[in-house]
Amino acid sequence: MHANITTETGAPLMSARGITKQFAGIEVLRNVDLNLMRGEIHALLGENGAGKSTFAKILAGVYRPTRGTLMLNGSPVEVSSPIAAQKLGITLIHQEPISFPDLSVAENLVLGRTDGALLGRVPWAQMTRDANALMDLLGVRIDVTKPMRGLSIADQQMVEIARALASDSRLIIMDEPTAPLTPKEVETLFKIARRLRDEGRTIVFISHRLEEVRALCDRVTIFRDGDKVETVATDALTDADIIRLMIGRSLKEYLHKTGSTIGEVALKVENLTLPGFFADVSFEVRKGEIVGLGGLVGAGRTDVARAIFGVAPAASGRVAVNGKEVTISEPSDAIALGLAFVPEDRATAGIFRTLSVEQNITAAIPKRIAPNGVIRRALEKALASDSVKKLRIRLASLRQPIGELSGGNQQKAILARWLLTDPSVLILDEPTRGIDIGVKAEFYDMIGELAASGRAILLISSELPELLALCDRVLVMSEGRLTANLSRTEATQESVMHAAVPKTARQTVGVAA
Amino acid sequence: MFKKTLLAGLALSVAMISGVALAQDKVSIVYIPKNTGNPYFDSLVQGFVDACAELGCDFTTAAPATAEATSQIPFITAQTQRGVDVIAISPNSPDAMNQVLDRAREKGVLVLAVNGDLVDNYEHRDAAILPVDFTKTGPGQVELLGSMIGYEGEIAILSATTDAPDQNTWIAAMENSLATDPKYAKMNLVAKVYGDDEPQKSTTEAEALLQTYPNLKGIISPTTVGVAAAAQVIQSAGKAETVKLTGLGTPNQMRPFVKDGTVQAFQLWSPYNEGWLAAHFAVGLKNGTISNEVGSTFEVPNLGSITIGEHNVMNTQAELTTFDAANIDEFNF
Amino acid sequence: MNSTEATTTSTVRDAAAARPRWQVLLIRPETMTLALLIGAIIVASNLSPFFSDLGFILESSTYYIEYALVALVLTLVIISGEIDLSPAAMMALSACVFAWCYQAGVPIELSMAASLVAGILMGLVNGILVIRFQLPSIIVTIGTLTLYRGLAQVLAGDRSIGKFPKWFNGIDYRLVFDVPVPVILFIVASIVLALVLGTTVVGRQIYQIGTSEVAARHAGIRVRRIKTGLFVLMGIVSSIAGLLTASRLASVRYDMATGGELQMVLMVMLGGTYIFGGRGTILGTFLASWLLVIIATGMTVANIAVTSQLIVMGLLLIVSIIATNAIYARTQR
Amino acid sequence: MNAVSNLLGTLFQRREAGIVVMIVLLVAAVGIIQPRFLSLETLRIVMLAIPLIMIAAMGQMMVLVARHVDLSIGSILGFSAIVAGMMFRDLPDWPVLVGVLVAVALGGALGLLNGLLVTIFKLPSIIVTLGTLSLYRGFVFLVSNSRQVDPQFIPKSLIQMSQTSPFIGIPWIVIIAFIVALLTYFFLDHTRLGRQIYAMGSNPVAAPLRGIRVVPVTLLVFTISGALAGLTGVIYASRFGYVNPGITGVGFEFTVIAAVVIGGVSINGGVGTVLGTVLGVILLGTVNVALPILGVSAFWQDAIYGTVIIVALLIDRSVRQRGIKALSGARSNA
Repeated sequence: MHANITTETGAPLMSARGITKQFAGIEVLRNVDLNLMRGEIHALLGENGAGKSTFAKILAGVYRPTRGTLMLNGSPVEVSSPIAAQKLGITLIHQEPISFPDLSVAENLVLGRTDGALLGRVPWAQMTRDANALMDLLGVRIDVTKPMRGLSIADQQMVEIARALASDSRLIIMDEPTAPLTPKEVETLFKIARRLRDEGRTIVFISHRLEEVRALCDRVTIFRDGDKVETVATDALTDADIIRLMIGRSLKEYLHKTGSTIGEVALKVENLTLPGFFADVSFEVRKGEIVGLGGLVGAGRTDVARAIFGVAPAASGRVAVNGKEVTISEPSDAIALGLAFVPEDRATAGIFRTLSVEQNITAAIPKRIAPNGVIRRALEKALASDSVKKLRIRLASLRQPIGELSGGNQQKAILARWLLTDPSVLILDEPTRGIDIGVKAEFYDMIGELAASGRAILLISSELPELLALCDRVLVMSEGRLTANLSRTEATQESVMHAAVPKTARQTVGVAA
Repeated sequence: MFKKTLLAGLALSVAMISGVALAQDKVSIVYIPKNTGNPYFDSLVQGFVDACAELGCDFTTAAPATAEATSQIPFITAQTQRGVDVIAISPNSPDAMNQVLDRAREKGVLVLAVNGDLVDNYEHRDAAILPVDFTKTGPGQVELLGSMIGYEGEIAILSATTDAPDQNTWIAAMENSLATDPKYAKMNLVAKVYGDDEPQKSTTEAEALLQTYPNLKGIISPTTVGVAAAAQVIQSAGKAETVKLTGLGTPNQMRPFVKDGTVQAFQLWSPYNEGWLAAHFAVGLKNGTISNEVGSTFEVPNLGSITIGEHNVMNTQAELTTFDAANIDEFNF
Repeated sequence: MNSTEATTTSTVRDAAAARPRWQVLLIRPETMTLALLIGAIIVASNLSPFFSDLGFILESSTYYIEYALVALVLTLVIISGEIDLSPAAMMALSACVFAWCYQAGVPIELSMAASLVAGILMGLVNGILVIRFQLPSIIVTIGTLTLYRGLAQVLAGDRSIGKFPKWFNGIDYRLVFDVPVPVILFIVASIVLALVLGTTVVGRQIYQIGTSEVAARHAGIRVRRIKTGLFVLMGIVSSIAGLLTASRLASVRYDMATGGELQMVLMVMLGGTYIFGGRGTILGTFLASWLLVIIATGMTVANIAVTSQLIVMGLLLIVSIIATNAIYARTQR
Repeated sequence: MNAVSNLLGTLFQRREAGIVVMIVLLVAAVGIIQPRFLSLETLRIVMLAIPLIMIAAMGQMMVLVARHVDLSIGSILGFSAIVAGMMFRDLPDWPVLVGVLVAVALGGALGLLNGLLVTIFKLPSIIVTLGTLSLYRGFVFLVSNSRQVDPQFIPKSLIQMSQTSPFIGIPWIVIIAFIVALLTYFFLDHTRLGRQIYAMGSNPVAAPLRGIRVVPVTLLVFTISGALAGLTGVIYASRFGYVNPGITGVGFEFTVIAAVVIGGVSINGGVGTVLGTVLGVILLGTVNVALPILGVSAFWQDAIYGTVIIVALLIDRSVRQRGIKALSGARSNA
């Protein structure tokens, strides 16, 4: 551990003073003061939507703060655009690698560099040499003349990191860089990060994984709900402290599981395989049971759910619903069988943004609202307003476009849509992502009630506490395969993580964690 | 903003109206050419304009943007609605306008086909004004080319579209002359190709002719676009000495090629006289001085005596005019 | 960028207030179209004294109503988030199939059926390329528009095929309560499609697909089936429009309805259908069709040169998308 | 063995190689049926058939790479040609070069207008240019008063550009076309700005984050496309010797788009090479020349164009799919 900076001594590289950010009149960041010191690795922690990514984007010039100032080396600066940030020596490595898939790796590394005239010549040979040197430095074997399109997400992430290295920045912000990486790659990344720190550069590190933060970061700043809660040395806090600071109360307070009786097998999956995505996945979910599905991003969890629901059907394997073997080639088949699926990406796969809340709620029950093909408005309205009451969806009018609602209420409407189909099996993919803390608790209650009413629930979540608190059983996927089936008592942070990290590199976990 | 722009646009259009009300006492004539921007018809229109200035009739012209079969239909309806007395039209199709022309005639409009006829649909127009007796065009062209190549060698035809009625009449006559007249016994027609009256296609077809028939001595292109394209091809291939070209073209289009010797001579008639004759015929018919009977004759200034032939067809001239280096500068159309 | 949007909305504490009802009703693209229609009628009546004659307008409308009929279905296609630029070519090819069959001795009823089958097949080809092979519809249909038009040319050459039985010809001159049959057909189709789109589940699902195809699939809507169905429906309606045109002209040529796609897209855009899908109404397209009829007829009868017509059409298309975009951007928030 | 098959593999993955193979096969097939086809004269005809398409294709390619499309180039061509022709007619004492420059500048201006509509109002370029296709053609009729510029007014020096040759029989306009292609190649492949066009088309969302000024670059691309269409207009006057408002450039956009798409330029942006486009143009030009020599009716031309566009789309898609497969494969191996 090179914990060389635990207190703010000397002048900070970058200070934020009273940074506030509003989107369409809503504050997503409130009055944030923060100092980033030279030669430190500074973690930003917080739940989804807590404001850490927004803050990072303000530092990097992607957003401009509504109020507040940024000071670089003690003097106020305007970071008006990503280019301006680059000129000031600030680089942001985005959560999802932002690359140009049709251009070569080498080009992706230098593109957007501000030196040189627009009509100046592109030094192809020099560029390739430099790119190879960088790849060697990172210890990754990537053909830099090939287009980005063919690279894995992890490799793309490494190219992003290489770009930050190449740009010679003073402040490097990494927004969840490790999500798609193998432990071995994480280790390489950490080595490089430490070296950069030792050169006196500042690194801002955003991650959900506490163990990574502990292994790498000197100080942490915790965000909650748009506020900066605290900035302290990493060693000064226990995991429980951090979680408490992130969510505002301890886990136990808001995660509660009502007991339900577990019945017959509702969903049975055998040897499900989709080459390139997942292989040989078998499990079952019983009535009244909440089965969690954990693993790293890209482990294939969402792909399995999409395959079961018929969005992207599997190439081979069997699915049985309520004891009967079925073929599901389209979501409509799945719905007819009593399946429901709340997708991870609510904005694109869940809501019809510009259509009314009412239409959104009744989208999956055409036969009920229109028995002979013609929609019965009164019936539709009654069904929708009933759901709104039941799920306590906050809105101004049923005819309001759903896009005007908050994320939590949008998600409730989606859940309402599926409850109207009276499903026997519910697949929830990251149902609480990007949702207010308060509403989250409501969701946990609802999921519990749904199970208690005899429905089988498959819950995909990246938030370990959520899985551990809610589920009767936790399945874990890694690299497209099911690696664990843990009972409630067996499931712990450690056991789930152990099963989630790729086998090929398991021995290195100790170093990373 | 939307509304404003549109109203401005419409206001702009108001400024462009060419004539609001038509005087009742004068004969009003409208001429609908095949399409706008076709120089051939500019000269024809001029004939109408000059004749009407002299005869005291009202004249307007309106043309569609493209020479597509149906594009003239809305114009016929609109002109009928405007209450014109005479619609003179150079039809884009021999049959697509039958019904709308019938309707115009029911309303008392005199319908004249000018420069091209409604072949096999004669009953849908009152009379046709054609430049020459089309049966003479084919033999005339063969004779002209024959005289250039010494009545010997391979020749080819570059026409407009495969279905162009006038061109097909001429080509049939050409083939007939070549087959029957012993004078042309040594002239051998090796190919008939079609450039669709498009410069690009006509050019490629002409190039292919030179390429495929290395012994080619002459080309006849009885269409203005084709003959100009073929002239351009021969000029750029530098084959003016070996391959002779003739056909039907306008002097303005062919002038440079005649001047530089690429083309010795080509033929056409006077489109101006077609307009001139059409206007005189229409006014005379409306005034009752001319009767639209087959076989009847009447006098037209500058053209002399005109006889109404079979299918109520009349011609402006007996023979084609031949243009060469000596006389081409006397013409401007 | 979606992830940032999600974060933005996630922290919205309370739902924003809904927009007042009157504002929602008034600020609609269809309102603009109606205003323009009224404006156009006033301007056209002032432009030419011959314009304000309902019989004449109805007769003239038959020249555009075939496009308008197709534009109704195109509205559904565009609402569903796709586009089809090939209907004019489908009209031509299906009509050529009809005429070719008839000329080959097939009974006319069977020839008409063959034309419908051709329409279905062409629509299916478009649908398969777009849905099965996931190619962008705009470029696919540019390809098939060239292909279908080309096949029509191969089939019919550049001849015009006609001589259909008397009962088949002139559907535009058959009147029901003084209204030409094609216009009746258009009005009936408008009502039916408006009801389908506005009150049925399929109509609802077309909007949902256009708003978010991914979400629609997740909600169990049979996206592929509906979209393929819409493309096939385009083929069918194009074939019907082609037959109507054949009846009106009493003849068929390969270049029938050339450039019609621009007019159809213009009708849909002018009616306020959102080019990116998810919004639009049949009422809008209905009003816009009449707007176009009024503008085109008004300009033709006022003898305004085609030049200005091209400019007005081009401007209208651009201005209407800008206006529609602006209106939807306002209500989007 | 392995090295050879690898080499073959990469060769076949290159789109350009495929087009070369197609050209060779086509020439061989036509040559067998009609041996006269294999002659220097054919080469000259093919050469004359391509400059018009090639110059405009360079502009269209740039637009497609930037993930847009320009359907109005035929009308821009017509407008530039008619204005240049009218200058030649009405101002015969002015140098020819002035007319050429005016044509290029006007084309650029109309292209810029397309770009402004696309960027300011954030409209899809395909609809905007469908509108300006009609609008600009209206301008052509308007400025020319619907009158053709006759051959006698086209300067001899301009006509000779397509007839005389500076060396080994290659006409000037062919040389001009290849110079334009070469310049485009240097611009797109060897300048930072050129690479930014590829980047913008490859990922429009990421482009501004990487400091690419999307609006000016888009405007530039449309302006270049318009200017090249303008230059094509002058070449048209040179090649055909006259300018007609109703004919010049009508339907030209489909030919150009077909050539560019055959050349492997993706309509999804970001992909395409100048070499591929040049080969696509040559292939299309060869087909055009081969059809009449084979005696195939010109009626087939449009049907063949349409088929070729669709086949090119399908090939493009299968190449793309292979890329996705490679990606997912790499992911499970990681």
